[in-house]
Amino acid sequence: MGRFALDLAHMLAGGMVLVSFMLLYQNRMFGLLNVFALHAVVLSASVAWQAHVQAAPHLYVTAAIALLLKAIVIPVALRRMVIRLGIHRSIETVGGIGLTMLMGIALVALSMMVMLQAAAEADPLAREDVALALSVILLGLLMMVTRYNAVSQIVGFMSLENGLILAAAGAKGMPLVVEISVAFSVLVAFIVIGVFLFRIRERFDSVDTHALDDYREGRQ
Amino acid sequence: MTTILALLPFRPVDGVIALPAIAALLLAALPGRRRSAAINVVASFLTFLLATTLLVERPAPGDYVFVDDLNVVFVVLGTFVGFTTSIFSASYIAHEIDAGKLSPGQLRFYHGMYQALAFAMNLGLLADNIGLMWVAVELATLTTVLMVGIYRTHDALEAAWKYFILGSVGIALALFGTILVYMAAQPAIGEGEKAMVWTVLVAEASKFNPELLNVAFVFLMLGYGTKVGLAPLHAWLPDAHAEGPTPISAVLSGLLLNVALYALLRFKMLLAANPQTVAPGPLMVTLGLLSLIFAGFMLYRRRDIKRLFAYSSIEHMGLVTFAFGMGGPLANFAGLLHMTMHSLTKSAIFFAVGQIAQAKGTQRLSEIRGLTQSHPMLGWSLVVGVAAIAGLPPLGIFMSEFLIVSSTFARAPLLAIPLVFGLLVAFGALVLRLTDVAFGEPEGPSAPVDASYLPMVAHLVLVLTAGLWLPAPLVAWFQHVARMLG
Amino acid sequence: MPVSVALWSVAVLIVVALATPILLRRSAAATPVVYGVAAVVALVLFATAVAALLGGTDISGEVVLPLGLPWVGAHFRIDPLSAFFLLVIDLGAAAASLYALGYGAHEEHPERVLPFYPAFLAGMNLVILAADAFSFLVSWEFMSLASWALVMAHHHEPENRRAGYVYLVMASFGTLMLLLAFGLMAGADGVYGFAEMRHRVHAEWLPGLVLVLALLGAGSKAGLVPLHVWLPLAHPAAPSHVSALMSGVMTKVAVYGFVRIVFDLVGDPAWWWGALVMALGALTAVLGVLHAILERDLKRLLAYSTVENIGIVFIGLGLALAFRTNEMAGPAALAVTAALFHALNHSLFKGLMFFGAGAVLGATGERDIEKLGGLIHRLPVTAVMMLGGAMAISALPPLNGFVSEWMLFQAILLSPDLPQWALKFMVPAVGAALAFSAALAGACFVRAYGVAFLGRPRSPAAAKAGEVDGFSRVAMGLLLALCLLAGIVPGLVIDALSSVAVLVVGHDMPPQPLFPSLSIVPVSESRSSYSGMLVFVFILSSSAIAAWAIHRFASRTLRRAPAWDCGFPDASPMTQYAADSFAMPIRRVFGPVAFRSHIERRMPPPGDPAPAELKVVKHDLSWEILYAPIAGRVSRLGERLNTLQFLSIRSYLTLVFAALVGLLVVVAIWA
Amino acid sequence: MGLIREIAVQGAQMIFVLALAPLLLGLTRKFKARMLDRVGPPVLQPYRDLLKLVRKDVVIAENASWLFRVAPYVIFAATWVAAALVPTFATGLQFSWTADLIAITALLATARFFLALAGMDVGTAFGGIGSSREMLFASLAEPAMIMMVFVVALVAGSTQLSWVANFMLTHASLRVSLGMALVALVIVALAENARIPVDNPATHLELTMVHEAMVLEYSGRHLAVIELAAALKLLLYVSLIACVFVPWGLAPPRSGVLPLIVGAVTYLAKISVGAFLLVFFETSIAKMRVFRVPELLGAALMLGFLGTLLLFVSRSF
Repeated sequence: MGRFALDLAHMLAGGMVLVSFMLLYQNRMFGLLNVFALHAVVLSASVAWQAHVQAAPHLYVTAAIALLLKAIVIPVALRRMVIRLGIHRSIETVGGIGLTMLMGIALVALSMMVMLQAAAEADPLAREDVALALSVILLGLLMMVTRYNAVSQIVGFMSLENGLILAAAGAKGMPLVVEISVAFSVLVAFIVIGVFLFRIRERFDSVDTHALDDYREGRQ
Repeated sequence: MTTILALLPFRPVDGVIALPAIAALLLAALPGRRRSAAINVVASFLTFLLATTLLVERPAPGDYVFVDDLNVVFVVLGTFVGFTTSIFSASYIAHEIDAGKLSPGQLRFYHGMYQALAFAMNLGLLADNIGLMWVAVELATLTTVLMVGIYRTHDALEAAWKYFILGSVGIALALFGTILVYMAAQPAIGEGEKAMVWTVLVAEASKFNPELLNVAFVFLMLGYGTKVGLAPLHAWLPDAHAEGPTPISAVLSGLLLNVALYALLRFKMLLAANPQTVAPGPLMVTLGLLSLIFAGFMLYRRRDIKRLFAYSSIEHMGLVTFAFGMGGPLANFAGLLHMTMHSLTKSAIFFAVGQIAQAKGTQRLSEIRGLTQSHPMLGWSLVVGVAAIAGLPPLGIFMSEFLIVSSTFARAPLLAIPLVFGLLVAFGALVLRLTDVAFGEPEGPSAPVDASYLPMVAHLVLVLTAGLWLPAPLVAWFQHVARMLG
Repeated sequence: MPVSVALWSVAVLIVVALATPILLRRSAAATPVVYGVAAVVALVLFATAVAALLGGTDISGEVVLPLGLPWVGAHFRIDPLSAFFLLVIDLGAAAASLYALGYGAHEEHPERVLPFYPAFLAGMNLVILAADAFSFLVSWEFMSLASWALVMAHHHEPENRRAGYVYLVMASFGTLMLLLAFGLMAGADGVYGFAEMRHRVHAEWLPGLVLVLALLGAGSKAGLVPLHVWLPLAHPAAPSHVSALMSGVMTKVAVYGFVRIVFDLVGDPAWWWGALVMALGALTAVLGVLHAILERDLKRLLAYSTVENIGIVFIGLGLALAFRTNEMAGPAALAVTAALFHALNHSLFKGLMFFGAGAVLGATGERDIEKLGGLIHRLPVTAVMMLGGAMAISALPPLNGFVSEWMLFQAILLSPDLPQWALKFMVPAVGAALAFSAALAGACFVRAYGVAFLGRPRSPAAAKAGEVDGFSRVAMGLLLALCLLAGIVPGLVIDALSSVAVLVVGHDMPPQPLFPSLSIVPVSESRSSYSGMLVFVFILSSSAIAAWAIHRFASRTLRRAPAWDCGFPDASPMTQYAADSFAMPIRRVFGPVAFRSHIERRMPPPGDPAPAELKVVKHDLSWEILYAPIAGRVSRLGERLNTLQFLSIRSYLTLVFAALVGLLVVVAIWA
Repeated sequence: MGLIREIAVQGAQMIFVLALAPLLLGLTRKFKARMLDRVGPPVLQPYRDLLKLVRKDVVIAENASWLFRVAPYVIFAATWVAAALVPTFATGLQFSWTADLIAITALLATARFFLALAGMDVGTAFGGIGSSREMLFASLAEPAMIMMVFVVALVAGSTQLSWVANFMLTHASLRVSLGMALVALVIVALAENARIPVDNPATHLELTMVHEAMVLEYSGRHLAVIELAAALKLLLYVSLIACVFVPWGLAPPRSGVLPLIVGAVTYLAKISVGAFLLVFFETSIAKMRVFRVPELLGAALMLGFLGTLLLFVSRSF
C-alpha cells in the first residue's frame, strides 16, 4: 500500500493521542463530553480507514459501533445524567491539569520507547498504530486516576477502551475485533447504568451519597 | 471405558462446556428452590463426571477447544470443587431464604449465575484460542460481580462495584496483552484465526518477536494478575469474598483465582518457548513474594472472618505464583500441588465459615468465640482447616511448602529469607485468630447447624491423605506437567 | 526387626488416637483404656529400644513406606542413637501413662486430652524413627501440633491460650529453621534421605550455616536461651502428666534432632562450633536456674529448671564437638556420654518432679508455693518421692543427677589440651558456670521443697490436702527407683551408651569395671573414679550405725513442745519464711544483673488499715530485648499497611497504574 | 590378709577423724580464749558437751516432721563419709577411689541440703533465714570449691586425693595458681564452717547468724549429732588443706606401722597448727555484714577461676 495510506493512518492515530490530551486538558464537564465525542469520531474514522486499507469489511462494523455508541449515545446519556443528578459542572483533578499534562507527555514518550523498539520488524503500519494506541490507553488510565469525578473517570475508561479498539483494528487480520468492541460496549453500558443506578454523584468509589468508609470493618 | 464414551452423543469436552450453559438457561427459566438446587447439584456432578472422562480420553485439539495435561488438572479440580460447593450451597442458600436474606427471584438468578460461572471457567480452561480464553475470563468475572452483589445490601453493592471497576481495567490490560501477542505471532504465522490458536502459537513461539512478547507479558501479568489477586492489584478480592454469599467466596478462592493463574501459566509457557525473551520468572517471583508478605501483614488487623481468609488466599496465590516463577521441576511440582491443596482447603474453610456465620449470625471475629465448645464439629474442622492452610503437617500444604522452601533455599538462599519471613508472619496471624475463634469461652447467640458437613469433611480428608500419601499416577502426571511448565 | 515392631506400636497409638472420640461417646471407661493402651505400647517400644541398644537384635534394617514425598518415600530405621532416645522417650511415656491412669481420672474435659495424648506419643516416637528429612519434619511438627492441642486442653484460662499461641509460633519457627537446614543439606537436587545426605560433600561455608540453623530449630524446641520463652508458659499450662512429657521427654527429642543433624548428618565440625554450643549451654544453664529460683509457680519453676538442664546437656555436646574437632576421641566420648547420660537422668527426675507437682496440684488445687506448706504431713508418700527427686535434680550423691555432672567435670578437666585459645579461655568459664548452676539448683529445690512440703500450711487448701491415688504413687516410685539405680550403678548406663558414643564421635569410653564394687572410671583409675554404690552403702550404714548406737546407749525419749523459735512460739503460719523471702538474698545478689529485678513496695498511709504490699518484679530479658520489639514491629507494620484496606477505588487504580508504568519502564530499560 | 589390713586402716581412719573432730574444736576455742587473754574452756570440753547432749531428752516442735528427725543422721553420715575419704595420716586407703574431690564436695552439699531443709521444717522465721543465707553462700562457695579442685586436678592430673597428695609429695613446687587455690580454699573453708568473718560460731540470737539459725530448733541427741558433724566438717577442711598443700609425713600406700604412726603424729601437728592459724585469723578480723559475704566468696571464686585459667593457658607452653 502507498505512503499515503500509512500517513493517513498515522495521522488519525496521532489525532487520537492529541484528542486524549484535549480530554486531559478539559476542566468543564460538558466540554469533556464533547471532546470525548470527538475522540470517538476520530476512532471510528481511523478504524474505517484500517478497514479500507486492510480490506477487512468487518472492521466497518466496529467503526459504525464506535460512531453510533460512543460518539452519540453515551455522550448524550451522560449529559442527561449530569443534568438529572445535578452533578458538579467542574472537574476536580489530582495535582492540577498542568501536572497531568506533563505526566501524559512522559507516558507518550514511554510508550513510544517501548513499542517502537519492541515492534521493530512488525510491519510499520501496525507498529505506529500500536505505539499510539498504547499511549492512548495510558492516557486514559492517567485520566482515570487523576480525576475525582465519576463521569470523567468513565470518560477516561472509555478513551482507554478506544485505544484498545484502535490497537485491535491496527493488528492486521485480527479476528474477534467486532466481538470485542461489542463486549466492551456492553461493559461501558454496565458502568454507565451502574453510575446511574447507584446515583453516583461525585466519587467513583462511593456507590451512594452518604459516607461509606465506616462499613469496611469500620476504620476507627 | 472408551467404548462407553463412544456411546455418548457428544464429545465429553463439549459436554463439559455445554452442560453448564444448558443448566444455566434451565435454572434461569425454572422457578422452585428445592428443584433448582437439585438441578444445580446434578448438573455440577455430571460436569465433574464428564471432566474425569477427559483423564482417560482426550479429543484432538481443535481451533477453539483442546485438552492437555495442564488444563485437565485445572478442569478436574475445578469441576470437583464446583460440585462440592454446589452441595454446600444448596443447604446454605436454603438457610438464606429461610432467613429472608434472598428472594426466590434472586435464588433463580443465583443458580443460573452459578452454572454460567461454571460454563465460563470451563470454557476459559479448555479454550485453545487466547481470544476466546480472554472472553471467557471476562465472562467469569462479570458473573461473579453479579453474584457478589446479589444481597443488594449497601456493602455488597459497593464490593461488587469495586470488583467491577478494577476487574474491567484488568480485562482491558489483558486484552491489550492478547492483541500484542497476536501481533507478535502474526508475522510468523500469518493473519487470521491461526495466529490466536494456542497450540499453534506455542509451536511457533521461537519465531516471535521477543521484545513484543515481553511487553505483552507485562500487560497479561497485570491483567490476569488482577484476577489472581496479586498485590498490589488485589484490592477487589477481600471485599468480594467478604460481601458475597459464602459459596461464591469458596468458588472465587477455589476456582476463579486458579483460572486466572492458569491463563498466566499459559503465557509463561509461551515466553519460555522463546529463548530471547526476558524470563518471566523474576516478575512472577517478585509479585508473588510481595503478595505473600503483604497479605501476611494484612492478616493481623482483620475483624471479619471471611475477609481474613480472603487475605490468606492472596497469600497462598502469591506463594503459588512464586513457586511457578522459580520454575524447575521441583518448584513447579510444588506449585501445582500447592494450588490444588489450597483450592480444596480454602473451599473447605469457607464451607465451615459459612456455617459458622449462619450459626452465630455474624462474620465479626470478635463475636465468635470458643467454637470447639459450642459447635465441636465446626470448631475442630476449622482448626484442622486453619492448621492445613497454615502449612502444618500432616496436611497437604505442608508438603508443598516443604518443597518450595527447601528447593528455593538450595537454589537462591537470599530469596528463601523473605519467603520464610512471610510464611511466619502469616502463620502468626492465622494462629492468633484461630486461638480466639476456636477456643475460650463461647459467647453470643449460637443456633444449631443443620447443613451437611459432607463437602467440608470430604475436602479435609482429601487434604490429609494428600499430605501423607500421593497416588503414584497423580505424582507422575504432576511431574509431567511440571516438566511441561519448564 | 525392631523398626517394624516400633512402627506397628506407633500405628496402634495412632489408631487409639483416632478411635478415642468414638470411645468417649460410647463408654465412660475411655480414660483407663487410652492410658492403659498407651502404657503397654510405650513398654513395648521401650523393650524394643533396649534390645536394639544392647545389640540384642539386628538393627541394620530400614523400612521404607510408600508415604510422604512420593519419589523419596518414608524411611524409618533404628540405629544406636535413635535406640537410646527411643528408650528415654518411652520410659518417660510409660511412666506418664501409668501416672495418668490415676491422675487423668479427675480431668474435667477428657475429650480435650485423651485423643491427643497417644498422638503426641506417636509423634515423638516417629521423630526418632524417621530416616529422611520429610518424615522427620512431618513427625516433628506433628508432635508440636499434638502437644499444642494438649496445652490448649484447659483453654478457658486466657494465659493458657496465650501460652499455646506463643508455643505454636515458636514451634513453627523452629520447624522452618530445620527445614532450611535440611534444604541446605539436601541441595538443589533434593536428596532428602538421611543415608544419602550423610555422604554428600558440602561447600565449606555450608556446615556452619547448618549448625546455626540446627541451633535455632532444635534449640527453640529444647529451650535454649534466648529461644526458651515459650517453655515456661506452655509446659505448666498442660495437664501435669503432659507437662512431664513435654518437659522431660519432648526436650530430649529436640536434643536428638540436634545430635542427629550436627554430629551425624552434616559432617566434620569447625572448632568454633564447640565454643558456640558451649557458650549457649552455659548461658542457658545459669539463666534457667536463676529464673527457676525466683519462681513461685511450682510447675513453672520446674519448666525453668528444665531450661537449666538442657543447658547442661548442651554444654556436654559442645565439649564433645570441641574434642571431636581436635581428634581427641576419648574425651569426646566422655563428654557426649555425659551429655546423653544427663539427658536420660533429666527425663527421669523431671518426670518425677512434675508428677509430684501434679499430685500437689490435684490435692490442693494450688500451683503457687506461697500458698502451700506442711504437705509432708498430708502427702507423706509424695513428699518422700519429691525429696528424692529434689536431691537428684540438685546433683547430690548418691543419686543420678550427680553422676552425669561429675562426668562433665571430668571431661572439662581433660580440655586443657585443646589447641584453640578461645576454647582455652572459654572452657574454665563454662566449668564455673556449670558448678554455679549446680549449686543454685540446690538452693532452688531447697526453697521449693522447703516451702511447699515443710513448715506449716499457709492456706486451708494445703491444710486439708490428701494423699494421691495408687497409680500416681507407683509411677513416682518407679521413677525414683530408676534415679537411685542410675545413681548407684552408673556403669551399666555408660556401657549401654558406648555404641551410641561410637556412632556419634567414633569412639567410646573404656568399659566400666563391675568390680571393685561398681565404681566408674572415665579415663583411668589414677585420674578419677566414683562409686555411687559404695557412697550409698557408706551413708546408709554409718547413719544407721549412728542412730542405732545413740538410741541404744544414750537417750531415746522424745518430747513434743511448741516450737522454740527463740522464745516466740507458735506465731501464725504467715510468719514463716516465705518463698520470696527465701529467694531474696539470691535475687538481691544476682537479680539486678540477670533480669533487672526490683521490688515494688506499697505502704498505706498511717491510719489506713489496708495491708502493705511488697511485689517482686522480674523481667525475662530475652523476651523484652528480642521478642517484644519484633512483635511490636510486626503489629505496627500491620497497622500501617492496614490503611491500604480503606483506600478509594481511584487510589487502587493508581496502584495498578503505577505498577503498569513501572513494569513498562523496566522492560524499556531492559530491552 | 592384706585386704583385711587395708580395711582395718581405712576403719582406723574413720574412727580417727571421728575422735579428733571435737578435739580440733576444743583446740580452736582454747587458742581463741588465750588470744583474748581468757582462760577458756578445757580442750576436752566439746566431748563433755556432746556426751551431755546425747544423754538429754529430745524436745522437738509439734509440727516437726520425720525429716526433722532423720536429717541429723544423714548430715552426720554424709559429712563423716566425706571426712573419711580425705587422707589424714596415710594415702591410698582401701576405699579412697570411692569418691574423688568433686564427690567429696558433693557429699558436703548433700549434708548442707538436708541441714537447710531441717531449718525450714518447723516453719519458723529463724530457720528460714538461716537456710536461705546458707544456700546463698553455698551458691558461691561451691563453684569456688570446684574451681579450686580444677586447679589441683590440673596440676596433679587427678581429682583423686591420694594421687594428688602423692604427686605433691614427689613434685613439690611453688605455683601461682596453687597459691590462688589455697586462698580460695581457705575462704571457702571459713564460709562453710560458719567461722568469722562469715558467721560467728560463738553467738546466738544475732540476726546475721546462719548455721546456728538453722539448728535453732534442735536439742538433745539431734543437736549433738549435728554439732559433731560440724566439727567433722571443720576437721575435713583442715585436713584437706593439709594433705593437698603440706602433704609431708603422709604414709604412702601399703606401708608398715611405723610410717603410719609418723603420719598420725605429723597429722596431729598439722591440725593443731591449722587450728592456731584459724584462730589467729579469726581474732584479727571482724564479722562481715551478710551482703558483704557474697563479695568475699565471689573473690574466692575469681581466684580459683584465675588459677584454672592460668593452668589452661600455660598448658600450651
